[in-house]
Amino acid sequence: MKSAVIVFPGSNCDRDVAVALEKIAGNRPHMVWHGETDLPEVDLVVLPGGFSFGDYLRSGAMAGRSPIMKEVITRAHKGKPTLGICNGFQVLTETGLLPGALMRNAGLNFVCRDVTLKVEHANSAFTNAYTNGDEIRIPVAHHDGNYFADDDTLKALEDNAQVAFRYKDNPNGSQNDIAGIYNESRSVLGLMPHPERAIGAELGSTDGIKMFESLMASL
Amino acid sequence: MKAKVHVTLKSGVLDPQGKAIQHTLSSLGFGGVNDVRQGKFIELDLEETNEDAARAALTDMCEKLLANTVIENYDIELIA
Amino acid sequence: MKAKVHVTLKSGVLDPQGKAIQHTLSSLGFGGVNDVRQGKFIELDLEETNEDAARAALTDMCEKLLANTVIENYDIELIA
Amino acid sequence: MSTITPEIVAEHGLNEEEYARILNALGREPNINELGIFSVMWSEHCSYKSSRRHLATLPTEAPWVICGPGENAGVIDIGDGQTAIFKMESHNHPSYIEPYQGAATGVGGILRDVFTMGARPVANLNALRFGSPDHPKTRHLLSGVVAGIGGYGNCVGIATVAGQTDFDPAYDGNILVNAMTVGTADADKVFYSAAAGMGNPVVYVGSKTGRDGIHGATMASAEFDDDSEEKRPTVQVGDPFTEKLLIEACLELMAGDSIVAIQDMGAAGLTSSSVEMASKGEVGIELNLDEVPQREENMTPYEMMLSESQERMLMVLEPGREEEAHAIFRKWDLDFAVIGKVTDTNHLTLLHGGEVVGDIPIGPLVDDAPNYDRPHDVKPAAIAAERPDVPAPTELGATLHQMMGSPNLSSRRWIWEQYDHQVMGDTVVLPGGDAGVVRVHGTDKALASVTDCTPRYCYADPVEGGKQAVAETYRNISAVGATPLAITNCLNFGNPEKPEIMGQFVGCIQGMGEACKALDYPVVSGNVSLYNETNGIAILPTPVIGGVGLMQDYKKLVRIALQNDGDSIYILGDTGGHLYQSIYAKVIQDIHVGPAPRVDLAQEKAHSAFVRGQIEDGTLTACHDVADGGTLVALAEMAMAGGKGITLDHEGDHGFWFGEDQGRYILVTSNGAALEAAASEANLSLTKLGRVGGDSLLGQSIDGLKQANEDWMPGYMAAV
Ligand SMILES: Nc1ncnc2c1ncn2[C@@H]1O[C@H](COP(=O)(O)OP(=O)(O)O)[C@@H](O)[C@H]1O
Ligand SMILES: [Mg+2]
Repeated sequence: MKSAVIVFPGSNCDRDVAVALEKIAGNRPHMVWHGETDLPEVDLVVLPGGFSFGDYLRSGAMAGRSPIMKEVITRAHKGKPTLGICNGFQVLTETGLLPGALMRNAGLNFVCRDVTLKVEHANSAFTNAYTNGDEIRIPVAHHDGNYFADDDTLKALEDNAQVAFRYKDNPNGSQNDIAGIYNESRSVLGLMPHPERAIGAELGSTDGIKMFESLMASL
Repeated sequence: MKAKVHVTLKSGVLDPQGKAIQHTLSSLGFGGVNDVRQGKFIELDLEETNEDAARAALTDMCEKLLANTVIENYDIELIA
Repeated sequence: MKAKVHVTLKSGVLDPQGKAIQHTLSSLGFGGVNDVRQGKFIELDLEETNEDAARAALTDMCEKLLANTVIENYDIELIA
Repeated sequence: MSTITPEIVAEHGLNEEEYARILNALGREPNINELGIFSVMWSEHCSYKSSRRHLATLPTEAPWVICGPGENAGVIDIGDGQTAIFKMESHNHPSYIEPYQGAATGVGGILRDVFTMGARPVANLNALRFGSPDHPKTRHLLSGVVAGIGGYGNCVGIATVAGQTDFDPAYDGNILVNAMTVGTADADKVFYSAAAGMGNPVVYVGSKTGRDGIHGATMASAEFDDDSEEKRPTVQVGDPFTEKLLIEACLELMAGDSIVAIQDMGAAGLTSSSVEMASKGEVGIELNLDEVPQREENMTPYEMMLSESQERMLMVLEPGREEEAHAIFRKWDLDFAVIGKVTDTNHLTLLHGGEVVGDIPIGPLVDDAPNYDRPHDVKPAAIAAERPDVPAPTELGATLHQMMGSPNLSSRRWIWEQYDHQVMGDTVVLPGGDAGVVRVHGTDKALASVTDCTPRYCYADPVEGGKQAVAETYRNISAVGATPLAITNCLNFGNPEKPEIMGQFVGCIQGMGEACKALDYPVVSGNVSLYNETNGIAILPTPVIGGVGLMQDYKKLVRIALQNDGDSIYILGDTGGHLYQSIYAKVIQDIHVGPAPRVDLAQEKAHSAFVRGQIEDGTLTACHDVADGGTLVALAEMAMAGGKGITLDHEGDHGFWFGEDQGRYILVTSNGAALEAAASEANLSLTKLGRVGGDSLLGQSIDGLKQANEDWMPGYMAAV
């Protein structure tokens, strides 16, 4: 599996996800600077966590307008698997690749903790190593993870089985306890929790490994 | 030319910050606050001197960056 | 009674957000933006109907919560 | 140019004698720019005029110390051609004025001290002190400070892995916000601040200069800027996004060989950075202030030299390498300007608008700085001649429950969940353990770091308290299995012009020095914050120690959580039942007098070696040092962390369970016989306390203890 990690100014989990991809999927991803306009030929594009552009204005807003995003969007529309983690999820909603928006946490504070997620729909390249209904422990670390969408959008997400993960104990006020969603064709996944931080017992959990294994097996 | 842009949440979009402010106000003893909504206020200083051109540029800026039109409205005010 | 409160950074106080917005606007091709400052815009819906009383309460709210008067100014506008 | 009146001199915080020294150093009257420069360089903060001679007594050397105090941060060897670089710094006053920005810029400042030396920051820590929870300002200060530390550190992407938070009425008017950063660098890529090479370019990078935090600026701008607008706020606003870019840009430049010297602009910005670089290199520096990137219009030389705008660095480059460096900073969208050059004049020369606006010989500016031997009265304060016995509680378990839910023993989860403690993917011991542990990226090695101080001991007995602060960090690092290597510190005290306060300072330093020496645990960097007083009320003496240790193999580390039912629980070290100055005495019995517990340094060393040996051998399944609250509190913490109960089979009085005798560890093992044999061979005192099992401790359910412990702070913060 060949992958690319997009690096925005202020990304800070770019290295973490690259380490996870290399450790589990076996090869080192291309690190692509936001100012580029060309993407290498890859099987997977990852938008990493962090604080692109400081998350000033709105989380993910400025990153969503970076030069490289034009190509990321084009490829995603062609069905190229695209994964957004945390800030990456925010970027995906800002670009419209995923519906809805991520608002300030209901408690207003930044929250970094392990949360239990329910795997809602495991039928995608990102998740097929999990089983529907699995409960997994993955850390979150965000200030703006409160998922919002209007009623029609929410209904569509639920009806089309686009909710990938739900919080068991909602840390941020997200509607329908949503922690991660797919696009309609399941080629794009955005989630607030950090699977790349759950890839070793020494880090507290190994439950993120299956996401990278799913990708490796599928792509 | 100076411009003031207000970016506010669409009605129906939940506003965690507004809600928190309202809650804190009430615990500070400010009763009778029915609702609070928090938005952004962006002041820009533009070189453009033509009002129509400025408004067009600002609309474009709002659509492309300043507002997330999925959840936000914007309002542009020009000051000569 | 409705109120609009603008909270803005005092002049001279660094505005990292404004700076970043300005920068992104320019990379999006919006030239001629000399300066951008970002502030907050808070809309409140009050039960109070007396203008003076409302203004007094709002001033108090600004001093106590809505603005950080060490670095921010505030401005209160009442709408009948 | 205006003449310098006595009022202007006084407004710059200089006394007559100090001003006379300035006249002497210059051989003439200074202009306002020069006066401003002298005043900041000779301030307590920059010159260490009250503390210098005492700091000089601290041990600073060991075979693994690469760079001790004197540079931006201390550097130690961690093997394999790698180093750890760290320092701690205070941002007390700014955080009291504006808690969010004060704390945020404190984090930003200490990060720069570390990455300016070539290190990638890998861990942030802090030590916080607030007034009484009942004080009307405490909630606001706590929430702002925590949000500010998180807001900056999270955005920059450095894990905040450990810290300390205490409440005491002594901090009602002076909170303490001490921030520490640990970084790693290759040993051949450590950068220093000594300028060199006549004619080499002096380069400014980072953010633009504004009128942020200019002390005495009101006066100066009245002189120079008649149409000054509203009174300028002196609060600096942090821009963590720019800091993140600055880290990446500096590290990218540092990968090459174009840097001769580099120095962050911290307190007194351009002034102290340029003076320090010149002084260390024994050269002169000429700055053309017209070239300084400016955020505001019509800035005066005075303002530029004294501005404390954040996220800026000064460097000396090899000749001809400007364009290459500029390209890197351009990529990261940061300002870059050649603002001067290295000269052979040994003067700091300032040009503005084609005129010389300042010309100061560096030697006198640095060497003639005041260096006071302030009167000091070192004596234990609180050993009242008549002191009551500390009575026993009516019920041990219920008292434990009450203590676990008290402000100073309650869980700090509400705080550390606001810090990203995992970013960079190497944090292997999270906040809540004895020390924060991060792997040295890509290796099996790990760095353990911690901040500690027990101010009530320092107040009761400065010398013992100073020792204890050092020893407690040593213990916390040992308890995870790491070898303690060196410390940084942040010495927070009241007004040094009072002999009793100066006595606290001198006493604490003496104790620290003794401990560092006995433990082979030198001081490699630090910071002093004096005058923490309001209305004549001083804070408790608070010499915060930041310790750093190394593990060769992180996979061997142990944590505090109980692991297996049936494991045996021991205490290492003797318990004399020292209750004076204990949490029990203070919180439960309201007794505040009496001596601090004594620290036996030889025993500290032996115990640490033993504990590390047992961890290395894999004998222990959990380990925790005994600190605030004593043995029973340590046991409860281990039980809560593991979600397991404890059956005690040792009889002891309240002195045994709540006494705060030093040098002790709780050791848990599945192989009691092996542990007992090892202790007896090492001739150390080991006492079996009980075993892991069940879901309670002394009749208190672990869930109930946990609830009391976890609920206090969120409940407190939710109230108004
Ligand atoms: N209490 C202390 N113990 C050891 N070293 C100290 C102490 N206080 C200050 N230093 C050292 O003195 C030097 C100057 O400190 P400081 O002014 O805080 O540096 P900077 O301007 O780089 O932040 C540093 O090398 C620092 O490590
Ligand atoms: Mg420094």
